[in-house]
Amino acid sequence: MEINPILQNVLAPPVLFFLIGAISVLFKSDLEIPAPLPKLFSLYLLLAIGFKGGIEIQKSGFTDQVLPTLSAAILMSLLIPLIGFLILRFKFDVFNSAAIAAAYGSISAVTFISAESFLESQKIAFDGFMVGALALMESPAIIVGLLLVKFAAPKNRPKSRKMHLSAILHESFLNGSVYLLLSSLIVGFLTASSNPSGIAKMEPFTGQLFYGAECFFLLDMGIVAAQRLPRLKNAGSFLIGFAIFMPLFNAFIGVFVARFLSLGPGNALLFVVLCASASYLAVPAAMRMTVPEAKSSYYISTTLGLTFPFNIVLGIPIYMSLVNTIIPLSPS
Amino acid sequence: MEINPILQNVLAPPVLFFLIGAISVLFKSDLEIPAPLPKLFSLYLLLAIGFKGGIEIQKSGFTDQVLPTLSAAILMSLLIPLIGFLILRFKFDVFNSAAIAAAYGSISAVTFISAESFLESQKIAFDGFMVGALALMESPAIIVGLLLVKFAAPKNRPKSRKMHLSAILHESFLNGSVYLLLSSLIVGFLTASSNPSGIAKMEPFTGQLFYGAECFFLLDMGIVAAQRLPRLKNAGSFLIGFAIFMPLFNAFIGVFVARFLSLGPGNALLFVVLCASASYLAVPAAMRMTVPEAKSSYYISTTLGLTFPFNIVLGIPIYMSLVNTIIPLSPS
Amino acid sequence: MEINPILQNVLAPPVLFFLIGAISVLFKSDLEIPAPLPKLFSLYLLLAIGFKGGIEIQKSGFTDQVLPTLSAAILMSLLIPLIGFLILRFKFDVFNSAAIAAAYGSISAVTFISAESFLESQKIAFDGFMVGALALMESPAIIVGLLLVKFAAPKNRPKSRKMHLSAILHESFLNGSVYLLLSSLIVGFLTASSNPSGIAKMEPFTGQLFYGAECFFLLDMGIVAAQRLPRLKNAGSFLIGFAIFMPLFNAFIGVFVARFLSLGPGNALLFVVLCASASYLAVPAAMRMTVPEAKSSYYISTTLGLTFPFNIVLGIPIYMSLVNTIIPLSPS
Amino acid sequence: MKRLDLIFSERELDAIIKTLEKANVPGYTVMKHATGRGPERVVTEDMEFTGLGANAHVIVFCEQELIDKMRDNIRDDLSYYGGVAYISEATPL
Amino acid sequence: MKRLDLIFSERELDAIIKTLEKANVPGYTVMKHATGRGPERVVTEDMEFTGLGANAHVIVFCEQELIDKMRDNIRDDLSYYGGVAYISEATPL
Amino acid sequence: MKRLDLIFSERELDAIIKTLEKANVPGYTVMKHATGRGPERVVTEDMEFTGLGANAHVIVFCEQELIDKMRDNIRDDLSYYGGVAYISEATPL
Ligand SMILES: Nc1ncnc2c1ncn2[C@@H]1O[C@H](COP(=O)(O)O)[C@@H](O)[C@H]1O
Ligand SMILES: Nc1ncnc2c1ncn2[C@@H]1O[C@H](COP(=O)(O)O)[C@@H](O)[C@H]1O
Ligand SMILES: Nc1ncnc2c1ncn2[C@@H]1O[C@H](COP(=O)(O)O)[C@@H](O)[C@H]1O
Ligand code: NA
Ligand code: NA
Ligand code: NA
Repeated sequence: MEINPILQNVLAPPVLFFLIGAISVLFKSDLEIPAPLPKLFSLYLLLAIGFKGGIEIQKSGFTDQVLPTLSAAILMSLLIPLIGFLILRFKFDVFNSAAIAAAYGSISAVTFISAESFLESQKIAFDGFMVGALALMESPAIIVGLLLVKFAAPKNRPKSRKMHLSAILHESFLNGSVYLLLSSLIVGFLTASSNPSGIAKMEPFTGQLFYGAECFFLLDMGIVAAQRLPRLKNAGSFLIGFAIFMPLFNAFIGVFVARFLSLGPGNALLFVVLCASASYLAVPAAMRMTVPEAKSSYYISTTLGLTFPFNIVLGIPIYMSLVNTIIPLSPS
Repeated sequence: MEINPILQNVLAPPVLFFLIGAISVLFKSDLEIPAPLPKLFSLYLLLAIGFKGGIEIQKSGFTDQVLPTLSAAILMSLLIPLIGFLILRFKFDVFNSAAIAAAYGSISAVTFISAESFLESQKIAFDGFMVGALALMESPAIIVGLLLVKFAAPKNRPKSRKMHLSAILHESFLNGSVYLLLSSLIVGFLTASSNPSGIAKMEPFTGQLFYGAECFFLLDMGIVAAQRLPRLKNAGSFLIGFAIFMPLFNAFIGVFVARFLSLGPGNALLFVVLCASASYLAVPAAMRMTVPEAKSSYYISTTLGLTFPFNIVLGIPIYMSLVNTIIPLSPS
Repeated sequence: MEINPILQNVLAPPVLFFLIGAISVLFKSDLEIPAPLPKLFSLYLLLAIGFKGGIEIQKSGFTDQVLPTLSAAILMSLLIPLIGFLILRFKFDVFNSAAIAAAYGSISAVTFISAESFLESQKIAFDGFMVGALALMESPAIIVGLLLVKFAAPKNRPKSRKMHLSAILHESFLNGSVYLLLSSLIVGFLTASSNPSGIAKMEPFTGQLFYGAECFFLLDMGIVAAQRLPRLKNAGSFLIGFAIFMPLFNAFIGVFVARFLSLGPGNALLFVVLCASASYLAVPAAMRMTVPEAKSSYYISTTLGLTFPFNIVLGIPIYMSLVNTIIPLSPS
Repeated sequence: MKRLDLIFSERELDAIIKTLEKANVPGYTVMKHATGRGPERVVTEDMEFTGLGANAHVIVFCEQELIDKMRDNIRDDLSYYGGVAYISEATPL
Repeated sequence: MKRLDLIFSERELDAIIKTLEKANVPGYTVMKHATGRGPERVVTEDMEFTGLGANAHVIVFCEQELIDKMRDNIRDDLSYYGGVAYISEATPL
Repeated sequence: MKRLDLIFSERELDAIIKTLEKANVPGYTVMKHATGRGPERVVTEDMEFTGLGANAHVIVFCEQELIDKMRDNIRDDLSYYGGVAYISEATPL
């Protein structure tokens, strides 16, 4: 693994702004992005990712690679929480294990777009349909997490919250961020199919503005992540280790699946990043409502305070070199 | 009336995002655009509409058509509330009748820009001075509404609020959204007259960004409209009928006025849409302050929960076919 | 001094929107840009100014003019508060004098970008490294102000706040707006050095959007300034005179320094504007925390209610003609 | 010492503050963006962009005499547009 | 007259309001975006964008009987997700 | 049970929360973006973008002993920058 790609990754504006945010907390600057401004950028990014992804999927059509890749993505988001759960059960109760595991089975959209920016800066091609994989990996992990709670939880759970399948599906697909991503994807698809002039008119908003808005949001994420980090001390070294080891482990499985699927290096990196990233939006929101027994500080501080920064700063170039090592340069 | 234009209208991103917002309420998703973010988009749209309109008016100059069209627009915004008032008095007291009637005499800027988007997608030309008509139709309807209250209200109104002409004019022209639209129009006009390079520098903000911001705002409008809809049940079927019938009736008068003015099909549609649309910004805000006896849920739920979605989704293509039927294809 | 440049300055969109905001308060319109939206634009402008400035500095490199100009800028921001302090002590106690003087030693980024817009409209060239001067003039004035308090304040100041050097440096460099400007400048510099493709991707956000966002922010500044103005009545005529006289005086010193540095007319105007402008962001925030004995209404109402509008509307063209008079047309 | 809680439409804020200032209250705190429902009207936050606005919640810690002085004016302010005003006991820390 | 203060996760707001409406309270006020710490959980505003949301603070001025009527339902609403409820005295102005 | 209301500049929030945590309060609620006027200073929301910030309103429900324990520290925190602190009675629902 060379040092160069890591440095190059760190020197991109989004990562630099993330670091600036984190450093401001370290130095006790009073820099603050007051609520609900971060929510504005978070909603914007989901809308733009979905919309552009929908267009790309419509454009590329359902090629040979699409279906196997999307199926594999769903499979990974079902499998990862199960593995995570088994590991976490060594130290945590059912509730916390299920909630944390679900977060790692799901994805982080901002990690995904950071990987896309990385690929662009490296001039490595990737396909638009990978956004479909992103969209499809959010819900299954939530479902697995909630099913784990339903079946593994102690029988004396308060009646009021005995989860019905309908409630599980509701939390999995109608959670605000999942819903916005999925429905924007559909809007993008429909626009590309029936109203191509709409694409050009949306482009300045969803396209040109995207990189800058990403930087602004990452500035805030840096602040939030650095504020979260100290809380990990209470979580113990097992969880801290998990927050670094689990992404690497998932990336490792992911890269072999990508090889099996014969993905090109760009798509392979995105696939690996989806496996390695953990959710701090949809899953925590869903878990907080449905599994209040789990400590939110566990599943948020790990994903946001450790796994997210690790992926953004070091993970992506590491996974890239992993991809380059494991996957033989395919002619695609 | 063909089905095609309706479908084509529905499949444009702004309308799709409106529907997504509405569906999220239906499905009880927790998607939310927290205050004051919708206000940001609302202020932005008014500023951009006004600014671009001012430029267009300066560019097109005061042609033969401008003065008659603007005069007719003002006339319609004086006439419609009077007709509405007479109809509403069958069921409502003076206060509610005047407030609701004023809303229907005034206009909805977002309905107007949806109509512009529709025309662009249909490649039908229209003139920039129509924004002048938009700007001029806001205040007269408020004035008529308040005068109706002043003269028709029972004599025992509390002294403190016996309205003076100055208060009526203040509410009509200095209401935040009226003021921002009018003054941005003046800024656009002055910029185009004396500082044309300023136009190019504003273009990315007021021009390129517009369509995307419109989509984002309509996403929120979809949420709000769908949250409002159930409250209409209490309003009774008379008011529900009024919320659909009145726009159609106003459109019908409007199309004949447009024919009389010999407007081309693009301008005619915009004129008809101004007549058919109802205000949910300026008028409700003014009425709430000056006619507290009127139930805000009446005049907001009808305009926002029913008339606005109707116009956005079905109304505009219906009015277009009305225009095409009634107005003989003029050579302009 | 001709009247034309003043009128031309006033007829630019940013100044017009500032006036619209101010007039809305005069006419008691209820136009409002609710918190935290102004903060969004304020953060955005600092980030974009810093980022673009960093790029420019990297591009232009450290030419002969850079070091002398930046040194002179720092010197001015040390000198001006000392002069201001001596003047203010005729009427005010140590605390208020130091706080107000610090504000006038520091700068206003929005006044600076208004001067840039003015130069662009007049097609007068200026250098990107002047943003470096902007960034470097914020902190020294705060330091001087706090040192003045430390050494000139009565000995019986409550112990808890006896200022240590570390606290002074913290307030001077880690204040939210100073920190964001400085660190964005570094991000811009690093991006330009090592990742030039990142510049193009940021351009729509930090470049194209800038002018419109400036207008929007100035609309709010107009509202705020006009709301502040009446409070100056309590401040007395001495302070009102100071708020107009001090910028002119500082501009006068500044223009001779600029002549001494052989700056071209564009850079000279920016240098003069930095000297003449007063801070309403970083300095007030720092003073409020460290010198609570000073009345915030004094140092905010003067800078924001009087000096800022004066500079934006009249000052910039006045300073331009001052530059043209004092500085012989250099061949640069 | 008393605590006075006033909740009313944000657009009445200027009038209420004028009343408070005229009575020379030692201070007051304003929290905007409150929403709620009263016996007659509904204000929902999701409508704030319309300019209908939300409610303001004003807290005043002051002596009973001041409250007596302001009572009629505040009632006047609130009687037309609605809003509520309640008094409770409070002790300075 | 009593004053009832309820503080709980924003996402429980609909449930609480339903409880209040069923009891026919004369009105209520909602302030969102509150943050805080309870005996078990932490909510910080800087996390609001995650959809975890913050707390809502609901104030109800009403008679004691109404509070007695709602007590069980509110306790139920709060028992599972956490949140606090306190009653104090209040006199209408 | 008591209810403690603290209103002070947002920038003092960290110090106050530290004081509360040290005293082991069972919980607290923070509402930011409050504005107001005290005997000496003015904070207006329209200035929030300047970083001058607004006030925070902190509510703590706890026992009288805890309040006694914190009294000096809180008074210290508030004495320099201003702010108010009031206690009232509260009963858990
Ligand atoms: N009983 C109550 N308890 C708490 N807040 C109330 C109550 N009644 C009214 N309010 C608040 O006062 C506002 C105005 O009420 P109204 O006077 O009915 O227009 C409402 O929107 C609520 O926020
Ligand atoms: N003793 C308390 N005083 C004030 N607010 C509290 C207290 N305990 C809890 N809260 C608030 O209630 C919310 C929910 O607390 P919990 O029930 O621990 O989840 C917290 O986030 C606080 O905002
Ligand atoms: N008597 C009071 N009643 C309510 N709030 C107050 C009162 N006095 C001060 N405040 C609040 O406390 C803040 C700080 O006041 P001060 O200590 O004067 O700086 C003010 O901005 C108000 O929000
Ligand atoms: Na994952
Ligand atoms: Na109309
Ligand atoms: Na200066």
